[in-house]
Amino acid sequence: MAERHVQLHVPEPSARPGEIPDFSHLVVPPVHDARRPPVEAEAHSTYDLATTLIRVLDDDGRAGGEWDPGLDAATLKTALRHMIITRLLEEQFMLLQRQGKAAFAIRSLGEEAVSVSSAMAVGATSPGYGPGLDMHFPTYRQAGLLVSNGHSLFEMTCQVLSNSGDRLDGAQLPGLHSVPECGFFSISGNLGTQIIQAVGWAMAGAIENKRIVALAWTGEGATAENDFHSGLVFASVYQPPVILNVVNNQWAISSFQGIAGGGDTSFAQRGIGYSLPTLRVDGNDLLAGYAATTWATERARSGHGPTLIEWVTYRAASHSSSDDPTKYRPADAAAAWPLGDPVKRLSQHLIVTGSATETTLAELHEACRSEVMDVIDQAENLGTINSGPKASPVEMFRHVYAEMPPHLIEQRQELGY
Amino acid sequence: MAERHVQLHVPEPSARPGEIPDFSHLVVPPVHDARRPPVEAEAHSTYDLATTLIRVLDDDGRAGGEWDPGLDAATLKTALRHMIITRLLEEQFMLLQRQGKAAFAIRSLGEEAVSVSSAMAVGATSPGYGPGLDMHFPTYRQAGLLVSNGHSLFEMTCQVLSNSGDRLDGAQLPGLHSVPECGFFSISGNLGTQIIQAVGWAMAGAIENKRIVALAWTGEGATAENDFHSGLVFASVYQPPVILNVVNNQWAISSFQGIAGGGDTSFAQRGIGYSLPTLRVDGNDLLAGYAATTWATERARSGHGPTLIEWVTYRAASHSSSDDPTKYRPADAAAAWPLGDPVKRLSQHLIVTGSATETTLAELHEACRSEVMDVIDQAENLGTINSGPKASPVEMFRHVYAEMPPHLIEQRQELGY
Amino acid sequence: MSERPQTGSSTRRTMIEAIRDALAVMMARDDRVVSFGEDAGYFGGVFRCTEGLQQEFGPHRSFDTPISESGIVGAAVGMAAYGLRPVAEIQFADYMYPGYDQIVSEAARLRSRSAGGFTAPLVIRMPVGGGIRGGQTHSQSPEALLTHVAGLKTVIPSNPVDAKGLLIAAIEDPDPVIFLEPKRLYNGPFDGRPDQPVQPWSNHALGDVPDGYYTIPLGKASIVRPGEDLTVLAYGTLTFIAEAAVEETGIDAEIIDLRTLLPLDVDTIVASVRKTGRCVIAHEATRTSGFGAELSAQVQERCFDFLEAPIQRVTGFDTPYPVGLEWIYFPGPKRVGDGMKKAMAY
Amino acid sequence: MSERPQTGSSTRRTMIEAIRDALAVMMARDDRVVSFGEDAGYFGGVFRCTEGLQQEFGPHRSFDTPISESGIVGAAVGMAAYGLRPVAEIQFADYMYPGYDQIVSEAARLRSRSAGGFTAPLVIRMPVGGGIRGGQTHSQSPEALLTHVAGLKTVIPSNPVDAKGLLIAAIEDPDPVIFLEPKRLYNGPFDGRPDQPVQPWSNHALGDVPDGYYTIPLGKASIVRPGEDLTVLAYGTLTFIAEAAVEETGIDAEIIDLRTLLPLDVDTIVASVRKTGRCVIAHEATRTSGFGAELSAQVQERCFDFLEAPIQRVTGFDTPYPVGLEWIYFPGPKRVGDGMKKAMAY
Ligand SMILES: Cc1ncc(C[n+]2csc(CCOP(=O)(O)OP(=O)(O)O)c2C)c(N)n1
Ligand SMILES: Cc1ncc(C[n+]2csc(CCOP(=O)(O)OP(=O)(O)O)c2C)c(N)n1
Ligand SMILES: [Mg+2]
Ligand SMILES: [Mg+2]
Repeated sequence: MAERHVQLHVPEPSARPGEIPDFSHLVVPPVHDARRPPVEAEAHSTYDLATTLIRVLDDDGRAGGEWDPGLDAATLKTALRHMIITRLLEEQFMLLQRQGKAAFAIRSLGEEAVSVSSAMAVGATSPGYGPGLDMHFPTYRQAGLLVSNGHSLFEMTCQVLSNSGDRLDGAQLPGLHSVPECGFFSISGNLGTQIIQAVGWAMAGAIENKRIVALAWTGEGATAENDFHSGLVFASVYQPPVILNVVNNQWAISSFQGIAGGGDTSFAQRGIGYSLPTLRVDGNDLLAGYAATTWATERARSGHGPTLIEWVTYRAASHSSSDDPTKYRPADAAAAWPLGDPVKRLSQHLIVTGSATETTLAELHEACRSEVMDVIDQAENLGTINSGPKASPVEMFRHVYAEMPPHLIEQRQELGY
Repeated sequence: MAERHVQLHVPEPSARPGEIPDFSHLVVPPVHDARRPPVEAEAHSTYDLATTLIRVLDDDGRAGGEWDPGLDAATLKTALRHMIITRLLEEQFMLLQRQGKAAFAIRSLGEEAVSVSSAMAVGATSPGYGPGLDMHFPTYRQAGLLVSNGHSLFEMTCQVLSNSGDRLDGAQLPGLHSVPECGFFSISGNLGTQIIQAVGWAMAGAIENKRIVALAWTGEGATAENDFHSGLVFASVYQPPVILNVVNNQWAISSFQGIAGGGDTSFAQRGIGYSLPTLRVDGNDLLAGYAATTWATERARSGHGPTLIEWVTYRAASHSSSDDPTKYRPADAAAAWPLGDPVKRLSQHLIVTGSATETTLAELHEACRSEVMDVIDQAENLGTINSGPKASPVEMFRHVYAEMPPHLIEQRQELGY
Repeated sequence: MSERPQTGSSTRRTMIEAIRDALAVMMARDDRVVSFGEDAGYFGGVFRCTEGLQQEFGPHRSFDTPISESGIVGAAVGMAAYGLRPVAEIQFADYMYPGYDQIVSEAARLRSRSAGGFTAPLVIRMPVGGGIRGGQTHSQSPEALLTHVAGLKTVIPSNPVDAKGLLIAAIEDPDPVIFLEPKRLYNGPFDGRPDQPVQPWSNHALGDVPDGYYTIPLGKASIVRPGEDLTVLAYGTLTFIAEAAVEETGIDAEIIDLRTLLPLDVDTIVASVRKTGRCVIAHEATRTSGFGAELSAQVQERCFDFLEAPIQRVTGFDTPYPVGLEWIYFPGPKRVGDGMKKAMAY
Repeated sequence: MSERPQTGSSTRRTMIEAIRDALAVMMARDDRVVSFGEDAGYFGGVFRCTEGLQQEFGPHRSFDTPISESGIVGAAVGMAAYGLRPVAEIQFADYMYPGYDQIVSEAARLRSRSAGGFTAPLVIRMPVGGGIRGGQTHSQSPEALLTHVAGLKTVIPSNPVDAKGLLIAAIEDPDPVIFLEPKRLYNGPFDGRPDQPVQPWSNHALGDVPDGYYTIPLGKASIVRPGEDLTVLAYGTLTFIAEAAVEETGIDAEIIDLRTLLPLDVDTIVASVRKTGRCVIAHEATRTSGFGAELSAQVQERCFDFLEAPIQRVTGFDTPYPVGLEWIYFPGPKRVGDGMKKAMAY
């Protein structure tokens, strides 16, 4: 027996500020290698897919393999558009925050393919969104779901500005949207809690024998939260139509994924102990994300139960407007990320397949930019957190209960309203 | 794609009252088949041991295979004695409860090998018990740990009777002992909470570079509790010297193990997603339990970190004095359990190896019985929950804080003390 | 006396049976109502409050859950938002804490943080209180930890008639309702004398429970005994203890059973204290920051000029609930009576 | 004014720096002291309260944890029982709920349920309160959910000098201590006027923090402003709001900064209210079942004959803390002043 010093093992990332980014621990298997089992496959027969990486686009932007969803060029261009709009919009939100016009800002830079591909794949077969129908339970880093599902960019911006156009009346931090009709559940702000809620939503669908799907979303860091477990346990026991999405963007504010307990396993692998089918997907490959979500959605709608998907991606931006990532990781880490940038990779694919040229892509970018800038201007005209009309103080008391109880009426009156 | 009805899957046990017990779902692999890796093996190289069943004793009581711990006859007889004492003592506790002399009673009937083998294996190399040393974090079904670790049976009985000999001054339900010097952590009564505490204890040991081990205990039902997850996550990240024991006795009050999410996996397998080495052991085989715990203890003490052990056993008795199992499972289920009874199996082993005869075993039983009856008599003489002197009401206020704060002094005085 | 709803026929029921009946009535009326919890499906709950529901309505409407209070509440939030009317059972209120985050951060705030876009019309049932030799993990009364949370309603019935009517109202309520069931009252009223045999509900007027559908509105207290000398504010088990204390002391107290703690029936309380000029508050929970503190603060704020004596709080002590010294801990008729005498003597 | 401990030299420190200094002093004095939390290791905490500790004491004494508040508290309970002195950080008090079971059912009760056989001498630090545009999940003040729990001590400093001395006392305390840090005061005192630039602690007497080891005893309030007309009971940020309200109204109020909520310094409170005859209680938490209720109940019980006006509570409203209407929600100098005027006018 080899005696080792007994000591507390405190995992450290492969590189800290001033060091050279090192992603050699990320095993990238040959593209197109992963097999695509039938959607009714037994859970345990999918376990090999928890440690590989489902990839459709190769480094040159060519698609192939069993997982190629075979999307047409128009659909792909729409996807690209949604990714670009998401990116530009969030860039502007950050700017608004820096200018003191928004209380907070957060971005999905580098991860846009995750939410856009998921929203599109689910949307392709969705009976609609809202109570009794499909629903995403997102975190703050899935704005792409809203863009893809057609939410008004103007309304989104008003929410970020906490102005009088905010449908949440200033109740929530910028980015913590709630848009039932776009399948976007109210974001809590408390990590981990909404995984089990998505499972509950799916259980309700199963109780009503509806072919709906609920989608839970969590960062890899928040998988450490206890309710990740309750979500997996209930999904495992009741086999409801839910997709458990773990977005592994390598960082949770300042802690790298090893502090969430990744160890030498993948986060997808967490599902195995719970008898859940698991897929691990290249999160910067829109086609792979679309394919994986389509598989899980078909599985769910056809009565075969839950799937866990790990999206391997990289948080290229700061955690939020309150964060400075150069304090804890190399400044140039994002550029070294082996899976590249999702916008670039899809663009490249469109070019190599002859569906786009550098010129048409530049035009697309420009069109997106002017659309976004118009929206920002309009929304700013309505006011910001520091200027213009606000929700009435009455709003603060209004939605606490369906009907305002006596003590809240009294407190509202105390305030003079 | 095979379309199925979307519906809530509510798992049902293989037999309900009035039906014939059916344990065909329990795959019992050939005895002696499981390999014993070196204790410093990489976690992932142990995953096959999460689905097999480590067994040393065959159906005839013969020991063999790589896991045979090779214990001498004297040690085995001590183990048998501890199992029998535990069984008889708890039988008496149940009787006392039925007579109204104890508030509550709970038994480990049929599972005695689990705690006795674990206590003995840990004890063989223990530097001692208590703060800074080894510690078990038991549930209410590990009284065998106390018996094996030499706790006074008289004191144990006084706690059950809530009489003036109860060192806990009536603070806790019968059976929720707390005996630091015997390595028995105060049992909470809230399920699941103490797994992460055991991990914390082990982390403290690792911080101090001590060759100690902490042992978490949970029933399979309570693995659904959220803190099972926090325990596994912290164990996975910090690699402290902890053994996570899951006692799968098939039932959690009225729910069978499928409601805890066993599905087609084992509970040992839960560890895989967390990169934890995992062993699944025949819980009614004292030698197998001893061997598995020895492996995990050596691993922990030599700086190789945590192990998860699933003990496959059967709760032969009611859940507790408040429970009637004939309401939810066949009355004769325990008798049909494929892994037999731990006392019988070890007895049989002693006989076939020539270390005991039917006669010496009967004598042993008799000696245990009279020891237990003496203890019960003595303890009853001191009083029961309904008779005799009790802890002073002052005790209720005494240990809330190290020093009694003014408001508790005031409340104590209010009460007239 | 609680007003008796009129539905025609009635049946003698324990509080357990009344609760089960409320669930059965609502599950029959409304497909959206589902019931679940630990041991609450096949077996019908450790207190038997859901017995027979799985047999009657099938395992998709009444089922067992994993031992995960957080999972139970979290799943209920998702189901409620989807459009069902989940009624979740927490086996003992002492075990609500793992689900507390889901109650406080999620169920309570979903409506307000989404400006009404999503709601969580769920009911969480949990047995509370001591007196059954349950020790510190089967005896707690955590109501104050719930009344502090904006967005929740908290209900606690003291008898079968109220239990059924309030539970039906809770299920129909569009907001999350915490439904606390005083377990010492499940099988009969309790006068605080543990040595006496349990009085069954069948001997009590409030054990005669109307059949079928009826509601008792949330937010309305009940004057269980009119009186002139002082006001006792109580709920759950302490309602009966207060009655026993009146018997023992002969003080002509007006006893108010609050029934709903939030929203609180301030009007009934204020009218009574203004009339009597004295107030005793009794609860089983620990004193500091207990719900009695809120009641005391409100009475003081609203009846200052009418108070002839300090408001007295008679409560559980600020210690865990001990199994061996249960009846020392429990605020029985003697201690409530002493509080009343103190208020009268001032 | 808070009494100034004398240790010789002193340094101008923000409350953040004072807290970090307390940790550094104790980690240097006692090997058993360890510090951990989400982002609290390498990075030094989102508010930088543990900055540099990992560099100074190594990753085994100061480390990052998984995002699991239950794991953080549960591991701390195990470490404390083992014999260490863990100081755990919860990133925001709003996130304590997943760890609430470990606080309430485990840390608080370990000593009593084991009759002193095991103990949990740990400290849980958490930023509380609003005023930083944090919305409902970065602004809560859950102190009443802690003061209701027997076995805990709850501390809340309002300035750097107190923060350091109280934190050292908390680390040395043999019982579990919840250490609430009013985040709006981290970088400077706050008079409730958000449009004004932040005043740094370096301009304030209580920003001059003694170097090295000193303690401020738990359970002792501080009279931050003596006065004759009425008593204001406050803590944390509201201490400064009360001072601003005095400035605005000219009322000669005695302002008491409670510093420790449990055990409460009843003597200081009672002496003051008996002197002034009037009492205003101010806190940021929601009103119903807030800690103000307990204070009101106790003042009423102990000072009944001395009260010339109803005790006023000025608090956060019974709603979630909104980001857009933050300053409407916040009980600023105007609302506290109105409460004072109301008490005076009675
Ligand atoms: C219960 C809870 N604890 C802590 C936080 C603070 N917090 C917000 S985001 C974050 C990091 C989350 O990381 P991850 O889950 O990986 O998601 P990512 O930000 O990378 O998308 C933390 C710790 C929180 N919001 N809720
Ligand atoms: C937090 C919590 N929830 C519920 C309970 C009630 N309860 C006590 S034992 C039990 C069943 C436990 O089953 P298992 O973990 O399999 O252990 P076993 O009794 O089989 O040894 C339940 C639900 C509890 N004690 N604590
Ligand atoms: Mg992340
Ligand atoms: Mg079990």
